[in-house]
Amino acid sequence: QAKKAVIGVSIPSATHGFMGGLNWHAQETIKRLKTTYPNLDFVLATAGAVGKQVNDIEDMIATRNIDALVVLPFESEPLTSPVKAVKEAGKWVTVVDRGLAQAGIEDLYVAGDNTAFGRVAGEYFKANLKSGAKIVVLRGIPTTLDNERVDAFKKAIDGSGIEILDAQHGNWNRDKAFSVMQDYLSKHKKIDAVWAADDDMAIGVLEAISQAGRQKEMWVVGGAGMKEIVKRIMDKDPQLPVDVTYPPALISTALEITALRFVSDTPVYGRFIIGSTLITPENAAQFYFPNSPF
Amino acid sequence: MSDTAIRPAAGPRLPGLSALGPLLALILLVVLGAFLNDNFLSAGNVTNVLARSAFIGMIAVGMTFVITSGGLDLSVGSMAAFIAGVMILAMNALLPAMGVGVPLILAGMVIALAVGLAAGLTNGLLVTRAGIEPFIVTLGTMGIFRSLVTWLADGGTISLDFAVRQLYRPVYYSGLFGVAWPILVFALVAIAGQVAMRHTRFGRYCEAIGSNDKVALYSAVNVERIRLLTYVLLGLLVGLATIMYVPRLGSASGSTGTLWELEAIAAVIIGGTALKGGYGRVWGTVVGVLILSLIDNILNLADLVSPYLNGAIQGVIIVLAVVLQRGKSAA
Amino acid sequence: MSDTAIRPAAGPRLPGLSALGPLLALILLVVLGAFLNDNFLSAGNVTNVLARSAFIGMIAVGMTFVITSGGLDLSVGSMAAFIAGVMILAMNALLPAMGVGVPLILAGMVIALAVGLAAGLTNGLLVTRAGIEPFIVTLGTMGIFRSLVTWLADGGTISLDFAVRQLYRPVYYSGLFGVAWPILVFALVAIAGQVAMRHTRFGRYCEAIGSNDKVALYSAVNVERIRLLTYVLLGLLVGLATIMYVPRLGSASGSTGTLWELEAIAAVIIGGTALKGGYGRVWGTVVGVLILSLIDNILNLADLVSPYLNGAIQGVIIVLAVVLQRGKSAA
Amino acid sequence: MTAATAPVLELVGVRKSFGPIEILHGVDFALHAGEVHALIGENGAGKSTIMKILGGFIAPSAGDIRLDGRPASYRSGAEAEAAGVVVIHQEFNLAPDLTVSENIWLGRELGRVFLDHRAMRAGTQALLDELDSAISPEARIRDLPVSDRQMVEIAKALSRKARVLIMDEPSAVLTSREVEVLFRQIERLKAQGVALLYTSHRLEEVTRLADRVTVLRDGAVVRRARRGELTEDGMATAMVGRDLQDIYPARRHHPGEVALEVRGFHVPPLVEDVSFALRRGEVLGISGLVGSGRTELAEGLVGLRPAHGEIRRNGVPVAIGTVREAAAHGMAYLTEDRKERGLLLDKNLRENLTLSTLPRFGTPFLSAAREEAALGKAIADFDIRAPRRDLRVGNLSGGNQQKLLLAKTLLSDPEIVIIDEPTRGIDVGTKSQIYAFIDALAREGRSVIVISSDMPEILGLSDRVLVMRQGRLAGELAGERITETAVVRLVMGTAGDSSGSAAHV
Ligand SMILES: Nc1ncnc2c1ncn2[C@@H]1O[C@H](COP(=O)(O)OP(=O)(O)OP(=O)(O)O)[C@@H](O)[C@H]1O
Ligand SMILES: Nc1ncnc2c1ncn2[C@@H]1O[C@H](COP(=O)(O)OP(=O)(O)OP(=O)(O)O)[C@@H](O)[C@H]1O
Ligand SMILES: [Mg+2]
Ligand SMILES: [Mg+2]
Repeated sequence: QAKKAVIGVSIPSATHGFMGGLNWHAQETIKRLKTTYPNLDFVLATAGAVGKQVNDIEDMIATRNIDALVVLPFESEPLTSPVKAVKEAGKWVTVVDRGLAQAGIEDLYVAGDNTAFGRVAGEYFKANLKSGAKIVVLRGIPTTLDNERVDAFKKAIDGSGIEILDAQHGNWNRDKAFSVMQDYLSKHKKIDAVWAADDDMAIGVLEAISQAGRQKEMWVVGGAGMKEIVKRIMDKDPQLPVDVTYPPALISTALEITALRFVSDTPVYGRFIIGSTLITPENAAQFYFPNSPF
Repeated sequence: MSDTAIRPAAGPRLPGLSALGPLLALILLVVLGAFLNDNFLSAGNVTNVLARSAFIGMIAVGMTFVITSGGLDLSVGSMAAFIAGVMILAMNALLPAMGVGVPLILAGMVIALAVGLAAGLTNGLLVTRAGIEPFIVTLGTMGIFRSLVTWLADGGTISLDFAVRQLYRPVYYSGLFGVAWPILVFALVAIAGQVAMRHTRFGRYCEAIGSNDKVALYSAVNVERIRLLTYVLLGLLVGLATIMYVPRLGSASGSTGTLWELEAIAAVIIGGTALKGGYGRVWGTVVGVLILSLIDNILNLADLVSPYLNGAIQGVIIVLAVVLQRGKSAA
Repeated sequence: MSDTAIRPAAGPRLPGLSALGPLLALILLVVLGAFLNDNFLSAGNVTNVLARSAFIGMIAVGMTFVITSGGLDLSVGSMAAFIAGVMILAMNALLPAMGVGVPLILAGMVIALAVGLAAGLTNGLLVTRAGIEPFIVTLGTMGIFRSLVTWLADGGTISLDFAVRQLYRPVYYSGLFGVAWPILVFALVAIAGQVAMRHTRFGRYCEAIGSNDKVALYSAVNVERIRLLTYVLLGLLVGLATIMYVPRLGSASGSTGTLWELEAIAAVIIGGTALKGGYGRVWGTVVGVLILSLIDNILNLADLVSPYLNGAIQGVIIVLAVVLQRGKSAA
Repeated sequence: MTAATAPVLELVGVRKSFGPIEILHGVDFALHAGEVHALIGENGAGKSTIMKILGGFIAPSAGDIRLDGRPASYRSGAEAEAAGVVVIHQEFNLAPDLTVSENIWLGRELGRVFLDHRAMRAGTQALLDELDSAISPEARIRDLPVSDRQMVEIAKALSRKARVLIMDEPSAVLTSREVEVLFRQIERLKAQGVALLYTSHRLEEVTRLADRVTVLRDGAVVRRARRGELTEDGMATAMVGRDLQDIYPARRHHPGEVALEVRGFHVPPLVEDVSFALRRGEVLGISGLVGSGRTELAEGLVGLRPAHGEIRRNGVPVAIGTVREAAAHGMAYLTEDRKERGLLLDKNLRENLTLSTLPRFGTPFLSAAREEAALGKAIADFDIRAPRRDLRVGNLSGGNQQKLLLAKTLLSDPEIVIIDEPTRGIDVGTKSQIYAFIDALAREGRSVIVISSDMPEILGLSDRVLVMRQGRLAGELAGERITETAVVRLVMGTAGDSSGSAAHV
């Protein structure tokens, strides 16, 4: 029997909805690939902080003899050198979602598109609100990717006359989003729409709105494609007209393509950008995965 | 910890003048809030702030007893998440058998309290029987509870069945005589806590144990049992807080209740309870909780230079609130 | 906090037999690791584990003095992030003037130490002069430092210029006689700390103050100054840790160093230092840090049922390590 | 010691107030080189306060401190010590987590950069040897019995090169043997020209030591005398302001049946194979040297230390594992260590008084009124003098703390009371009240065990005396056989025959 190829997978731990979904997809895919390809082995490590993720990668190299690394960097900058070291050690490197700070390190890049994520949402706002409309924004945890999304969103509504009343951090967390939205509602007499930028936050926002009884006044756009939200779009909920995808399943794509490198003769190099698309009542069914935890 | 002890002439910390310190800070914050935003004192906003404070508030009341008797509990946030997870899963599981109805809700509540009790008992037994530092015990259980809920949720979110949720919602959103339930329950817990601390044996013993556990032991106080009880009480209150929390968003995940422990402990200390034990002030804790909630609320209502600086302003206000308290006591 | 005090006969916590408790736990973990994976004891893995323990390790050594003298510092993690941020920004700013070279690196190091000193001084002065509980002071500065770095980074990441990073990298990755620099520096800090605790007035005074600050004051110990010094020392050590940390990751952001404070405090307590002060054991802290790192490492060696349960296993091991310690002492 | 020598340290018109209450009302007072000056007075008269002012620990509200005729410049205890004014405090001033040696050298450690452990240990050993003490320099203060802690305090003070040594009731917790050692040291220092200030409620010590006596009453000097001018009775009268009769009650006879029987009782590691019986209406004294295991025996009996052996209450075997079980069997113990084990120093009088009997004050809610009533009664019965009722107990004078502790222990109305050092630090006036109280307890048919290092107390109070030596019963004396010589012989282990007297009941 030939030596098994070992693929190390390093991802952030499931601290909010999107990452939870990503964790779930990673584990499901690993399970599936293991049964499909008996000569593949996987080492999965999840990290709650940057330092821990670097440690995990070091451990995979030092003790688990991995042949390839699939990594979703907790943060781009700090992971660049450690991942580069992996590459220099002759391993295959797949980077998922958040690009490294230096180009050309990875063999394969599979990512969502944060700029598109913000832009698609922004374009929807621009198209569906009149000039002078007032909106509020909930931001995520202060990070580069949050900045990218928000900048793209602002750029997309530029010149539309839409006014952003407020943009506080909701940390991609339901509870925090709930209280921030409560306070927005106390503060602003008139809000036409909310960009919650994440479906977890959207849930908290919707609760706050319904508590204030202002459901009629505004609609909400979240993001990522959580099943509950997609379902409501499918059901034509007037409060949730659309959603913007940022599929946690992109980790599965990355894992599958990486696996090809070890089970076939045709390794696949390159960049796979999984664009963010608008989920509308019309196309919602194709984004609905009732079995996923996300 | 630092304490005035180093100035022998200044006399010891006594609940005299300084008692009003945190209250003063609270009043200043209210004035500031009213000044910054007209809606600050609106019924809606006041209800929001109070209802939000209720979870941490109930937990902090329990924490006051734990800290007063010389203990500490870092696990409460994770414990809340864990209880919420188990409660929701259990309700979903019981749904086919019991159907949507009040009994199901009541069953969920009983389960929440039972799990809270068990969790508190675990912490308490490890502290008293195994004799391990509370810091270590609850650091350990913090990780354990958090992991368990993430695992139960498969990394995602555990959601209460929609129909059940609709029935359960009013427990958070409606109330009695226009006062929301969480506020009412919190008020009851706070009053009961204050009475227990000042007017019952339990409170007296907590203070005695925190002040000097050897003296308590020589005075025929069942030190181990009282200590254990403080953790159990806290567990039950976390359960109660969860009962009020679940109807709000109807879900639990690995990120539910993160950092609640820090907030609860901070509220207790801001309220004037001594971290090293021996002196507890439940109403101070309530004031501490309100101060912390108000800071958040005011930061959201005001327009700051940069939201990145929220944390800094929060930090400054916390320190100032306590300086105010010290200032009064030095006078 | 709980302590054996409640069982007078059991005798007080003494650094006698029980001293070996954490060491025993560490040895068990090493055996477990070697058993789980052949590469566990390889030079590479050992270097990795030791080098990554170095940051928390240095901070924990400083924390040992703070806790021994009856204080606490919750701000160290944020402080590290803040120092790293300022250091990187300063180095980037100096780059055009100084060019890529050793002087620039040295300037960065000096800046890191200076900022660490200033941060420690801030904490220390608030604790000693303003007389505010260390818990509150450092909870406040924790928020402040973290906000400031987020604000400096504009919500994103502050990155060191790539060319400078290349030059600076060896400070983490290479070493002397095959021993990586962080390990060397950590070892020096640990030895110096142990010596300072046991064989200098400073250490003696820390223990005396933590044990009874009034007695220390009566014995002509400058209580305020020693307390202040512990915070300053800790600040400097956080600076030093940052100097070793920046070449590893080359950047700083709002999430750098999150929860380091908890890890550092846990290491100190696992190592046998009393949380309420009065008795400190630097080598125990080192063992505590290694235990915590090893747990992570071992979890990576083995394939668990579910990665969601990592935290639970971590929690169990932490509690067990301390039970072992107590078990020995009870014997 | 002629009157001509100028005072070394002097108080002139010193007043001291805590809050609105004035404690000292214009005290003038002087210490001379080579003299022992005794300061005596009732509990709460202000002796400790004067000593703390002299030692720089608290500042007077008015008046002057003069050192060598000039205003003393020190503003803290540490500065006073640097000026040669050293205080042995009534409350211990030792860091419990540090060792004996570490405490003795605290603040003046030897060694340059690194501590010279060896020199400090040797220095400590030498000091302890000089004091005839077997304490290990490496022992932690926390682990030492109070008497040993007092010896450490004395050693610490002696190690400071003092010009003025102020001793606040140093002998209160010492046994006669150690008191002798202390007196030798005092004589030595006096010969070296040190000015000494001494307080004690044992007036025979004052008569023996003092070259001058100052009597304080309610914060004012009421009498100054030279050696020989005042008898013990005279001192007592001056202090209390009235004549004192014989302070010991008349002996009771006819003890009742056996209330407590102890057989083959062991309290590891020290106490071995102790057997005795205690009757109703009896006062049983236990004498012995420091470390002879009296406290351990008592703590073992009430479940504070793991112990084994047979205990019978009224003939019925009982198991006692905790203080609460002991209390359930009507047994109460008053600890010798009032600061660490007896009282909550941070709490007020009321909370301390009722702590061990709280269930009597209302369920579920405590009745503050009833507690206050109990406190009122305790204050009256035990003559507790506190400037304010809500005072923190740590701010009570030492003697008044002891009275409160007694009140607290007796509040549980026990049938068997074990009192470890009942009158430690209590003034003569109150002592007789406490003796009368113990007598009354016995007359009511209760049983009292008195563990005391005060020989006259043992002799004057006990119906029977047990003597312990090295953890074992060395003998028993009853009735006529209770004499000072007999007790001392047993204590020292020099009794040639212990036959008849050692027979167990
Ligand atoms: N910090 C304080 N605050 C208020 N009252 C105080 C304080 N310190 C001492 N007192 C009071 O001052 C009085 C004198 O106390 P002091 O300790 O000097 O008495 P003493 O003569 O030493 O008595 P004893 O013989 O019992 O030791 C007491 O009534 C005591 O309660
Ligand atoms: N052989 C020994 N082994 C262990 N501990 C001992 C021994 N001898 C003395 N000790 C210590 O001395 C103390 C015993 O003294 P204890 O307090 O019981 O004596 P005591 O007769 O009551 O003296 P005191 O006059 O101080 O009250 C114990 O606390 C114990 O720690
Ligand atoms: Mg006194
Ligand atoms: Mg004794």
